[in-house]
Amino acid sequence: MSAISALPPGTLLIAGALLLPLLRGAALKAWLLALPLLSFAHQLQAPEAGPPLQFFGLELVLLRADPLALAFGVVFHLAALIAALYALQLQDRMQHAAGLLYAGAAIAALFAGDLITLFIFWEFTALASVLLIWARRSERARHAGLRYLVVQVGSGVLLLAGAALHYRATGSLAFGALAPQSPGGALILLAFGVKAAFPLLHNWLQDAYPEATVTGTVFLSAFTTKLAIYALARGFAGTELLIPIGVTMTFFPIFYAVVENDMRRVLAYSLNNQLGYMVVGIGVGTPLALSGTVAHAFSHIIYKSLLFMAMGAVLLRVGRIGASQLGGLYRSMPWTTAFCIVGAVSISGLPLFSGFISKSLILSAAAEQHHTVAWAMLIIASAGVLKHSGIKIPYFAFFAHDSGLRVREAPLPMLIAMGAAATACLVIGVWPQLLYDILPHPVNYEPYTAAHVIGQLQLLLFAALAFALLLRFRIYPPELRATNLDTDWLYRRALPAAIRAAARAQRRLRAAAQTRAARLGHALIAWLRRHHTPPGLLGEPWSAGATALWAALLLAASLLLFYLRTAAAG
Amino acid sequence: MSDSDSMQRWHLRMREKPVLRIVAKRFIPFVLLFALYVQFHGDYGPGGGFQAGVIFAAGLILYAMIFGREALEKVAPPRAVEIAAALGVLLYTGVGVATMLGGGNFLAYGALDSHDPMHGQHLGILLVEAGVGITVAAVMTAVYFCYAGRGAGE
Amino acid sequence: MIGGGLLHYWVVIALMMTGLYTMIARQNLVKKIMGLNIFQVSVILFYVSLGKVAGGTAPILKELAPGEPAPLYSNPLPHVLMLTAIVVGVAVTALGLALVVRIRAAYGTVEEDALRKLDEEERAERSTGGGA
Amino acid sequence: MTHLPVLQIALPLIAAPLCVLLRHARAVQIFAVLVAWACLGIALALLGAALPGGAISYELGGWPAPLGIEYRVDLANAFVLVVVSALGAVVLPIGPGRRGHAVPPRREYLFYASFLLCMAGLMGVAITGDIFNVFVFLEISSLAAYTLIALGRQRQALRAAFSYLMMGTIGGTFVLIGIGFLYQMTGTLNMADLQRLLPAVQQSRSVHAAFAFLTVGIGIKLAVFPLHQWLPNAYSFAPPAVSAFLASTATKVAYYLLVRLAFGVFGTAYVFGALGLGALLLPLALLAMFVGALAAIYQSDLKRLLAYSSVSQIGYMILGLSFGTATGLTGGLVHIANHALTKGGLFLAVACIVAQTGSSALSDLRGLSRRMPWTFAAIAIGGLGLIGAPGTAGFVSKWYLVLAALSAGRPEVAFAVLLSSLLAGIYVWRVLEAAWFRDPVQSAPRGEAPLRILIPTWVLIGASLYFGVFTEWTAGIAEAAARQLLEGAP
Repeated sequence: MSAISALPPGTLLIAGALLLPLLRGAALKAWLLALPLLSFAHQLQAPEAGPPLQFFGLELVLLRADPLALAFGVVFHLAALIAALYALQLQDRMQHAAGLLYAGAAIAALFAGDLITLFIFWEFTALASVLLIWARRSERARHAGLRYLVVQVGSGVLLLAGAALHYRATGSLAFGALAPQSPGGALILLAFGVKAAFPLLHNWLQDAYPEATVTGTVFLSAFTTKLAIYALARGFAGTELLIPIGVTMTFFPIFYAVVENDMRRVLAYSLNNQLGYMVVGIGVGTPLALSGTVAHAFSHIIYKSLLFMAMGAVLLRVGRIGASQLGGLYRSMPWTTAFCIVGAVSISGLPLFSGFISKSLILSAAAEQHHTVAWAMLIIASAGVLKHSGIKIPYFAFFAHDSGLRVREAPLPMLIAMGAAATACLVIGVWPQLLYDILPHPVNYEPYTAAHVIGQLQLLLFAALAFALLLRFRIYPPELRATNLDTDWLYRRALPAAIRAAARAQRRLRAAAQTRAARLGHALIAWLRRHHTPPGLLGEPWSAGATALWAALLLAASLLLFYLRTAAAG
Repeated sequence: MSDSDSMQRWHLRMREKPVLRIVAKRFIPFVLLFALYVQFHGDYGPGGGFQAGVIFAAGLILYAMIFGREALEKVAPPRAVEIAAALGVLLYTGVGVATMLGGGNFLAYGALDSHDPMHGQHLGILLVEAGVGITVAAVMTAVYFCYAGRGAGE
Repeated sequence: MIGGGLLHYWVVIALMMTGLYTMIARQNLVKKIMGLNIFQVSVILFYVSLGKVAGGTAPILKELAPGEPAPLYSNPLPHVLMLTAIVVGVAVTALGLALVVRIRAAYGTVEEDALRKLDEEERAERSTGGGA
Repeated sequence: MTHLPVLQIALPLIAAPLCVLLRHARAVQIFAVLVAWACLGIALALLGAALPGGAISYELGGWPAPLGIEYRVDLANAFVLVVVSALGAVVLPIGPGRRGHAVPPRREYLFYASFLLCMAGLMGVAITGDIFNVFVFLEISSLAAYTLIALGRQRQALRAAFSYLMMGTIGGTFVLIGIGFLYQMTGTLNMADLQRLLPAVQQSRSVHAAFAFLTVGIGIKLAVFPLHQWLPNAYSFAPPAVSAFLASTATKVAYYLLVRLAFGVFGTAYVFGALGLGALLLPLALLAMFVGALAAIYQSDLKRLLAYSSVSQIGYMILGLSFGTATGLTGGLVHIANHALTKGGLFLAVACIVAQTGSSALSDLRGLSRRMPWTFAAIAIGGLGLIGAPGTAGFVSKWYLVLAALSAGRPEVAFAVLLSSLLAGIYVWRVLEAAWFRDPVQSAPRGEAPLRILIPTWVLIGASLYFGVFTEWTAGIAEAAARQLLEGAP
């Protein structure tokens, strides 16, 4: 027992996943559900710190269970349980294994006390999670997965390089607060930033998540980026640079989310936007802000999983997920509709639902620290959230025009999983203290003051009104490249045209850049391929004579080098 | 197979050259004897196993060229040649092992005779050179078999 | 003196370049082996010339008359070393020729460009055969 | 026991002719395997004796050192001896392979004899303290290696062996010339003696030339880019056991030799300070890393892919050497062991596949992981090792290389190391993708490879995992050996 408690939580999931090939039928299902619970029990009895481990001269701390890690651990376990439940009816053992491995690695990464251990599990999550994309077994998924893997492994490479630099500079590998100014710290920040989908580093997210399997996306949405948020919170709390980055993150995806047709891609954009709040929270860095970040990560994992689950259920039953191809599904999938609406109102921050609780924490923390501009921007952005996630998702999927689709309701395990997530959203929203109790810093915050509630409701009402008006005047058909219009009427009147133009220009620019880069990349790859495939110069051994010639040339080169060096020295 | 044909024709033609046959027959014993001289003179002057082995093999190969490969195979069966090569190496390394058993370092010939190291030196160098000679002669003959025998089995 | 007393170096270098050139330029595998041989011989000459001591005699011990000065010997060590190198050379040549013989049996040619073409054809055949 | 150093070499040398005398295939196999295991035992005992830090010297024929031939064991070469004999001990039991092979059973004894000779030659290069002896052993091992490669099943094996013979002999002859120059300048062949005498004459052009010839000559044996051309064909057409053994030892011994000469004979200050060898090796190493990995990506045959990956991995080792620092050298030396285990295991896994399917083409691997789960698990782990994923031995080496690059003030080189491991990820992925995600071909084999091959495979792969975590015996020794070499301890 003591040996197990010295291991970080999550390793149990990894080990358990390796047993999967031996099980089948009911035992398999039971094991899938039992594992997250067992692992959670493991976390509960974890000591504060495990014994250090000697690893070729470096001291590694596999287990460091402080409140921050524990808080994330709770929500990761909850997400793993819900996702496992959601995936229960699946016949694909590889996906089960990959999901559990992925969750296990992500949880274990939370408890890493040093950068090397963090790196190991960091890469492990990348490797395990890509299987969830590849498991869809389509050509598109294969390519998206490969791009995803390259980015994820690349972030790991940056992390390792940063760790090495950091080790050189400080002689310590401990994973604590890092200095973003030092070269090592900057590289590590960049590595975290890639994984947290910072603006301009974010493309992999929208690229890969919609290509994953129905259940795979649920896992993906829970762990990868939140692990990065955790790492940022641990290493770079209070870094002011993160505030503008976070604000940008909350804003720019809104434009894309509004114009996007693929519902799961809309959610991927909104995921990005939600991460922005957390990044701002980390940037503010006060105990309240950090608690808000953790709380927001907590509630976000649950409602975003819920939304992905609902969309996954739609995809499973309908086989399509474009907004223009759906509609009127509330008749045939009433439960899914209901749960989806719960998720939507949570993400929009309606009082009595989880998003309201956690977002308010971050906003208050920003206000307390007098980051007024950021505060205002976040408020505006949250109205945008309502439009693209809170209304667009349920409206176009389940209502709008009746597409005539008549399908069966989602399978029971999926419904149970969604129900559990929806309940969690509601419970947290009604009894916020339950959430506040597990936060790393004690929180004395009362979200349900009249001012808060009324302010938020006003905001939401205006946003809803705007959406209705737009629909009424047919400015908001799903296939139209629409702009984001916010509650602020000045904003709405003065800038729409500019924004529309900007969005279009940016899209065109991006497309052009992409094709140019793609053409360049293709040319480069073709060149490499030509020279490295067997008939090419470097892909096929030359004759013995050619090597003799090279040997002679190399000899001449080295003689010349040595002669010049010594002549210069003499 | 054309190679083996031309080989046979070569031997047939050799049959018709009595001068070569007679001279070779008289000459070869002296070649072999000279090989032995070089072998054992190596103890005192220029000479030794390498040279002796090559000369010995040259004698054998000359014999095969005049009288045919089959004739040489009767004298020195390929299997025996192979064993001789192995035994030669074993003789060399065996001396090394013997010196170690005698308490000296590997190939420290002095250890071969506990009473008179000088005598041991002589014995050691003699045996080692004999091993080298046997190996070289056998290997050169084997190389000849390898090329000359080509086509016979195909 | 021709070559400023470095004549043996020039001979060695000329032989070495001849050998290397033969290996690089000739397509015939047997000729390549010959080039290799010339190359090795040049090194043997190089070593042998190292051992020569000007005015030295053959390094054979002889009984000295009382009062007779010990004669100046050439260094025998390089010669001994070359004995080993010659053995190595013979082994390499024998093995190389044996390989040539078997290549001839397997391919029917000993010209390198022809061999290369045969191999490429075989691979092309295999890859189309494997794709079908 | 005092005679261990010479027994290390003499045992396989005596055993090889005994194999010829024994002839009977089964008896020879058992005998040869026992000899190989005994060699491993001796090597381990030597390593144990060298651990305290001194050097064990053994004078052949009882002649004192500068005159006679000396065998000299210190940490660096004891380490190499263990790697070589361990690989031999694990790989030899597999034998020349049964399926449609060029070796008829009645000639199998020649395979074992050649294999033992090759082992003896490689270990001889490592153990001897006499530089001419190095040449002799180098040629013994090379001649045996040419023979072994020519035993391959396809006719291309003959061509590969011939090319290797040509290039290997050029390399060997270059080494011989270099030795000649050294002897000319110092009058000694003993390496310790050379180290003592060289500083006095090191400004002479003959010594520069000696070092240039030695570097290029060894470079051919080591397959430094662009002298690696013999390697891909030789490794891909040789019998599987031979590929596994040569890929994991032959180039490593050449690497050791280069290290020994650069640090132990010529001296760090001369080689890296005066001559600037690093400036020559660094670009070659980087080119090797990328060209090898890229070429591996586009290969259509698994053995060739692994062979090109070897080119790339050799680049890492050269890179470690090119810094001329203790950390870099540690990285290079530890990669000797780590890459030997990983690549040996991978080539043995290929032997498993070939034993079952008769082919190692990537297109024939489709869906095989379902039929041969153990084999492909080994390939997956080995592949991760090539990438340098943490938890595998490959990571340990890369860590040291990255550290060395950073401490040498070359972060861009560190980045290149990491980038090329991304390329490794791509070629490894190609293999795994074919085996896991494609549907099996009709003629897929019935099941897992025979244990005779599978067990050695897993011994090596398991060891590579073990040494990925517990590095006392690899990185620990490599570090001490590097320090010993750099301090120029006599």
